[in-house]
Amino acid sequence: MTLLELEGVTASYGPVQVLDGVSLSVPEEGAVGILGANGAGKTTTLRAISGTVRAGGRITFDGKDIRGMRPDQVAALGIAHVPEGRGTLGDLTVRDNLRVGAYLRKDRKGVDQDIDYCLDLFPNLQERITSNASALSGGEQQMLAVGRAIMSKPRLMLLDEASLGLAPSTAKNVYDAIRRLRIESGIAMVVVEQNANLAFTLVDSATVLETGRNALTGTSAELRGMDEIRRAYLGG
Amino acid sequence: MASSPKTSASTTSAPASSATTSSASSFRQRPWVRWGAPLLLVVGLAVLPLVMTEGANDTLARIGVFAVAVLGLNVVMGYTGQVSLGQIFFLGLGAYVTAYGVQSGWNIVLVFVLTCLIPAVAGLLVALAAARLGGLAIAMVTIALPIVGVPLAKRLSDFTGGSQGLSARFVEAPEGSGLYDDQWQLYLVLVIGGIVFLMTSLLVRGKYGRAFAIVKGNENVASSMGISPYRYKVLAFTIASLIGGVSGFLYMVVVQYTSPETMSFGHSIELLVAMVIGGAGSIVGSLLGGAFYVIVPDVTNAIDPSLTALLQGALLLAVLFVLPGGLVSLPRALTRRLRRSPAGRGSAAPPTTPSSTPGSGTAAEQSETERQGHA
Amino acid sequence: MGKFVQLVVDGLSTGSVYAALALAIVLVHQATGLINFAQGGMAVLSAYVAWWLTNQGLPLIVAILLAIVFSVVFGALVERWLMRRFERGDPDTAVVVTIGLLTLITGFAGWLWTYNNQQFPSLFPLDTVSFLGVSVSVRSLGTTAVIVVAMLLLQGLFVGTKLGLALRAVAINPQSAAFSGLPVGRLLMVGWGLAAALGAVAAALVAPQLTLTPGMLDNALVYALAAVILGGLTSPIGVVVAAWIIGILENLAAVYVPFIGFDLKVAVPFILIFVVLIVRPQGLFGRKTVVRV
Amino acid sequence: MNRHLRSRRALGIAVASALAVTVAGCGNRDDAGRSGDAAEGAPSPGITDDSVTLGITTPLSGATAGPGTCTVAGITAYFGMKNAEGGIEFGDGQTRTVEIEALDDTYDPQQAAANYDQLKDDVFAMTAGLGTPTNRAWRDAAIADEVPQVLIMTGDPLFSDTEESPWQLGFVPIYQNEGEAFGELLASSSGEHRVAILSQNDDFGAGYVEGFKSAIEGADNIEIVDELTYEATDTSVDAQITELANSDADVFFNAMSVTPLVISSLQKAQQLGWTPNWFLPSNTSSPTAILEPGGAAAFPGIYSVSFAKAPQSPAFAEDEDVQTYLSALPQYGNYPDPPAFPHCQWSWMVGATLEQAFTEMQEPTRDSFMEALRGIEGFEAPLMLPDTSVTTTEDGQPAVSTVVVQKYNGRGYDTVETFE
Repeated sequence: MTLLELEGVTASYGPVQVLDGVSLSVPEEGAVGILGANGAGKTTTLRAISGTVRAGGRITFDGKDIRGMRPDQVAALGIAHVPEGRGTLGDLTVRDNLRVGAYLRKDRKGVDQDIDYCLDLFPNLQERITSNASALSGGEQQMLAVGRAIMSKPRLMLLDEASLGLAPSTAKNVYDAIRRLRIESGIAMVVVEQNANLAFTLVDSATVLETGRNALTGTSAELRGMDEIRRAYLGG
Repeated sequence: MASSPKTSASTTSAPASSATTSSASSFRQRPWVRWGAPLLLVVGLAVLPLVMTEGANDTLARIGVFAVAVLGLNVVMGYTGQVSLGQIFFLGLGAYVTAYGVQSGWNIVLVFVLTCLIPAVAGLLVALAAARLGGLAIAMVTIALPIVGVPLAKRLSDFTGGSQGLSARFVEAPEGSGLYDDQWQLYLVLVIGGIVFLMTSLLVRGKYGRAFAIVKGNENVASSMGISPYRYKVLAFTIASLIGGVSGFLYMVVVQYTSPETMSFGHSIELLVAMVIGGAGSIVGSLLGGAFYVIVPDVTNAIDPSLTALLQGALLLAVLFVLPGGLVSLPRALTRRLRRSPAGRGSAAPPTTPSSTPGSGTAAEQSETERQGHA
Repeated sequence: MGKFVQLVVDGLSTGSVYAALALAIVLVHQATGLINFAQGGMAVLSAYVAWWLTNQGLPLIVAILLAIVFSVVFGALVERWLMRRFERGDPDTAVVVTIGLLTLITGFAGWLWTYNNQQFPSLFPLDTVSFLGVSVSVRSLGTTAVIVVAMLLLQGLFVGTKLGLALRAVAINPQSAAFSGLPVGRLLMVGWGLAAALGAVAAALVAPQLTLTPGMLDNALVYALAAVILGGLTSPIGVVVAAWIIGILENLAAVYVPFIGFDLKVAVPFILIFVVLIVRPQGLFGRKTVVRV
Repeated sequence: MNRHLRSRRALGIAVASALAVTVAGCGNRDDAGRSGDAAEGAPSPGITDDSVTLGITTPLSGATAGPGTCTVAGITAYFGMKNAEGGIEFGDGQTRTVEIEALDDTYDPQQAAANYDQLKDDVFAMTAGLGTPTNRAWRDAAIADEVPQVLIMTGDPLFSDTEESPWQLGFVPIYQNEGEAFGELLASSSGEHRVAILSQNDDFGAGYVEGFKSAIEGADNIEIVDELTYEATDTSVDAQITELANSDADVFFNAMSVTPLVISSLQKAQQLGWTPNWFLPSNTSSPTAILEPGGAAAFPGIYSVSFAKAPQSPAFAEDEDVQTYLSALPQYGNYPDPPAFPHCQWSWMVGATLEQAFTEMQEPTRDSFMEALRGIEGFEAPLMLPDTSVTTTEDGQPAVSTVVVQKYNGRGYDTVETFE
C-alpha cells in the first residue's frame, strides 16, 4: 500500500530551480531515506510535501492530491514535518510545545497519554517539562521537535536532518528513540539525513538526490553495498 | 557522481544572482566609471545650487539635514540592529549647542567641534548604560531621550531659551562671494553632509561595518568570534549620536532656530519612518529617507493642507506595500519584475524569513551555527 | 498622610489609563510578536464609532458593544490586508507600517470628525466615593475594575486555553506552528481582532476623561509602552501592575522629590525601566528566556 | 482660490528636487523672487490690481490642530464673505478680493519655516498663524526678506516689539496682560485671598503667572500659597490638583491651554471637595466646550478674560456680529460645527483688522501695508466686547491689548468690575 507518492516534483526559489523532477514512494508504515549533498534538494523535497514551497508535478497522500495545500491543511491530513533546525517554540515550555503539537486533537485523555509516551520515549524531557524550549540543549530540542510531531498522531513523519549539530552519541540516542517509535507506532517516515550511516539504521530504502533529481534509488542493503555511496556518504 | 558535496553545494546555491552582481561590479570597476562617476556627481552638486530656484535650494538643504540625521540612525539601527527611538534628541542637542555657541559669539569652528563632541559624549554615556539591555528595552531607554529631553530643555532655559527657543542667523554668504544666502547654506550642507556620508560609507564597508553586521546578525556568534557585542553597540550608538549632532548643526544652518519642539518624540518616530522608507542599512537609503522626510509634508500640503496626516499615512503604507525594502529597493524590484515576466513562472515563496544579515563572508560561514541558535 | 494616600489613589487611576492601552499592546505582541503603534489609533477609531452611534440615538452600552464588534472586524481586516505582507519580513518595517497606520487613522478621524474635543459619555456616574479622607471618582473605580477583569480574562486566555496557546505559538514561529496544523492566517486575524476589541474597551473607558480627539491616546502610548516593557511582554498581570506602579511613582516623585518636580516626572518610568531591566532583563513579571547558541 | 496652480508648482519643486534633476531647464533663475531687490514703489509679490493673497502657516494636524484649524476658518470665512460682496476697496482705489493660502506645519518649527519659504514669494503678507515656536522659527527670515508677519496668534511679547520685530505684530494680548488683568481685579478686592497657581510649563504659562504676580505685587491681602506646573503632553493633572487642594487656597489661578486637562481639573477639584474661585485663560474658557462638561457651576466663581464675544453665550444670541459670524463660518470657512475654540473668533477679527489696514494703504506694497497697519487706533472690530478695541500704535503691545475680566454666569459670561 503506497501512502505517499511523488512524481516529477519540481520547485524553485526565484530563478533558481532546486527540484527538477523528484520521485519518491513511501509505503504504509515504511521508512524512506533521502540522501545527497548540500543543496541537492533534500530539504526542499520535504517542504514541497508539507506545502511550504510551491511545487510542480504530482504529490499524493493516501490517494489524495495534496500539492498546493497550505501547511496546516497538510498537517491536518496526518503529515508531521519535523523541520531542519527543529522549529521548537522557544518561549513556550516543553509541555506547551507538546500541547501545541496536539492542536488538532479533541481527545483530551489521549493527549495526556501521548505526552506521557513522549516523556517515556525521551526521558531527558521529563525533567525539563516546565523549562522554556529555548533553554534546552540541541539534543533535547530535537527530541522535543520529534515529540511535538508525535503529539499530532501522524500517519507520516518528515524528519529533516535530525542529527545536525549534535554530538555523535546524542545523535545516536535520538535515532534509537525514533526507531523505537517507528516500531511501536508504525508511523511511516521520510528521513533526510547527511549522515547516511545513521539513516540506514532507520530506513528500509533510500533515494539519492543530485541537483534536484533522483540519481539512485534502492533498498538500504543495496545502497550500502555501493562504492560511490560509501565514498560519498559513509566515510569509507 | 558528486565526490565533493561541499563545493557542488555552493555553486548550485545562487548561480544567477552571482552572475549579475559580477557583471555589475565589473562595470563599476572600470577606471572611468570608478573615477568619472563620483567626479560627475561632485561637479553636478557644485553647479546645482547656482542654477536652482531659491525654494529648490532650500528644500535640498533641508533634505541634507535630515538625510544626515537618518544616516546616523542607520548606523545604530540599520547596520547594527539596535532599535533607537532617540535620534532626534541628538539633532536637538546639536542644534542647541550650535545656537548657544553662536549666540555667545564663539568661533564657528569651535562651535562645530563642540556640536560633534557634546552629542557624541552624551550618546556614549547613554550607550554605556543602554547597550547592556537588549531588544525592546534599548528602544524604551532611547525613547526616553526625546521624552525627557523636551522638559529638560525647558528647565535649562538659561542655555536653551526655554520654550521660546533660540534663533541664530550665522550663515550669511561671505562678502564678495557673489552668492545668495540660500546658495551658501546649501553649499555648507553639501560639503559637511557629503563628508559625513563619505566617512560613514567607508566605516560601514570596512572592518567596523562587518563587525556591526555580525552583532546585528547574532550576538552570540559575534562573541564567539571575539567581537564584543557590547563594545560595538556602544561604538555604533556613539557614532550615531555624533552624526545626529552634526545634523543639528546643519539644522541651525538651514532653519536657524531651535526650540524644545525640535526634539519632540513625534519627530524621532518620523526619523525612524524615514529610515525604513528610504531603506534600512543603506547609505543611499538614508538620502532617500531624508528626502521622504522633507518632501512628503510639502507634497501633502500642496495637495490639501487639511488632509496632511491622512495623505502621509496613506503614502507611507503605499510605498512600503509596494517596496517593503524601502525606496532603495526600487531598482531591484524593477529588475526582478522584468526578469520574471518573460519566464512566466509562478514565484516560489521563499521558505524562510529573508535573512537580515548582509552576505559578508564571515557571516555566511557562520550561518549554520546561527540557524541552530535561532531554532 | 491624607495627601500621600490621595496621590497614590490618583496614581492608580492614571495608571489604569495606561494599563488599558498596554493590555491591548501585549495581546497583539503575544499573538503576533509585533509592537503595534497603531493600537491607540485603532482604539480611538472605535471610540469615534461608538460616539457617532450614540449621536444617532443609540444607548451608550449598545453603541460600545457595536463598536467592539466593528473593532474585531477592523482588526482582523488590518491583519489580513495590511500586516500579512510584512509579518515575515524585517520587524522594523512592520513596526513602521503600524506607525503609518496610526498616522492614517488619526488623519482619517480628524478629517471625518474634526480635531475638536468631543464629549464622550461615561459608562459610570460622575460621583465621588470617600473613605479614610481619600476621595476617588466612581468613574476611576469602574475603569479600574473593568481593566482588572480584562487582565484576568487575558491571563486566563494565554495560560489556560488552547486558543491562547495557539496564538502564542503562531507569534513565536508561524511556519513551525503550521506544521502542527495551526491555521496561522486565521489565528493572526483572531489575535488582531481580539486586541482591537480590547483597545475599543480601553478607549471607551478613558474617552470620557481625556475627551475624544484623534490624538487622544498619543500621549498615553509612551506610558503604555513603558508599562509593557516594565511588566514583561508576556504577562498581562505584569503590565497592569507595572502601569499602576508607574502612575503612583510618577505622582509621588513629582511631589516628594523636588529635583524631579512635575516637569520631569515623565522620566520616572524610564528610570524605573532601566533599573529593573538591569536586574531582571525579562521585566517584572515576564518569563525568562534563555537563548542558546 | 488659485490652489490648483500652486499645487502644481509646489509639486513640481518637490519632485524636481527629489530627483535632484541636473542643470537642464533650470537655467533662467528668477532673481526677482529673491529678497530685497524689488524696485521702489513697484507692487510687492502677492498683490495684483484685483486680488491680494495672504499666507498662513499653522497646525492643521496633530495635537494643536483644533485651534489651528480655527485660525484658518475664521479669516477664510471673513474674506470669503467680503469677496462674495465684491471685494474690498483698498486705499489705492483698487477693489481686490482676498485669497488665503494656508499650509499645515503640525506645530513643527522646521516645517513652519519651510512653509514660509514656500509661501513668501507668492503671498503679500503672512498672518494669523498659531504658535510661539512656529512663528519664531521664521521671524528673522521674515525681517530679512521684509515680509509682513502680522496679527499672529501668539502672546509672545517679542512680536510686538517694534524695534526687534519691525515686520511683525501680534494680535492677541500678550499673556502677561491677561494674567495682569485678573491680578488687578483680585488685588482691588476687599477680602484676604490665598492663591494656588497651576501653569503650563512654557512661555504661555509663565507669561500668565508673570503678569498676575506683577499685578498683585505689594497687595498685602493676597498670598500665593502654592505654585505648580504641568506639561502640555500630560494625560492627567490629578496629582497637581490634589496637592493644590491641600493648600486650601480660595483662589485658583489656572494658566492652562489644554482643553481636556481643564475639564478634568474642574472635575477633580470637585471630587476633592475643593471649590475655589477659579481663573482660566481666554483660550480655555469656552462655556459649552469646557465649563459645562467640567461642571463649573459647582464653583463660586469662574473668571476669565476676554476681548471677544462668546458666540454660544445666550447674551449674544441676538447680536448682529455674532449672527453674521456664525452663518459665515460654515458657508465660507468650511467649518460646519459650532466653533469650539475662540481662535475662530479671533481670526475673524484678524480679517476685519486687515481689511481696516487695506482700506488705508496707499500703495500696493508691503511697506505701505505695514504703515497702514501700524496706524490703527481704537478700531472696534466685529465681535469685540465693549471697552476693548484694536490699537496698533502702541509699541510693545499687540493689536489687542485691552481685555475685560468676565465671570461665568452658568451659561455665558458677564463682564465684572469687582471681585466678590
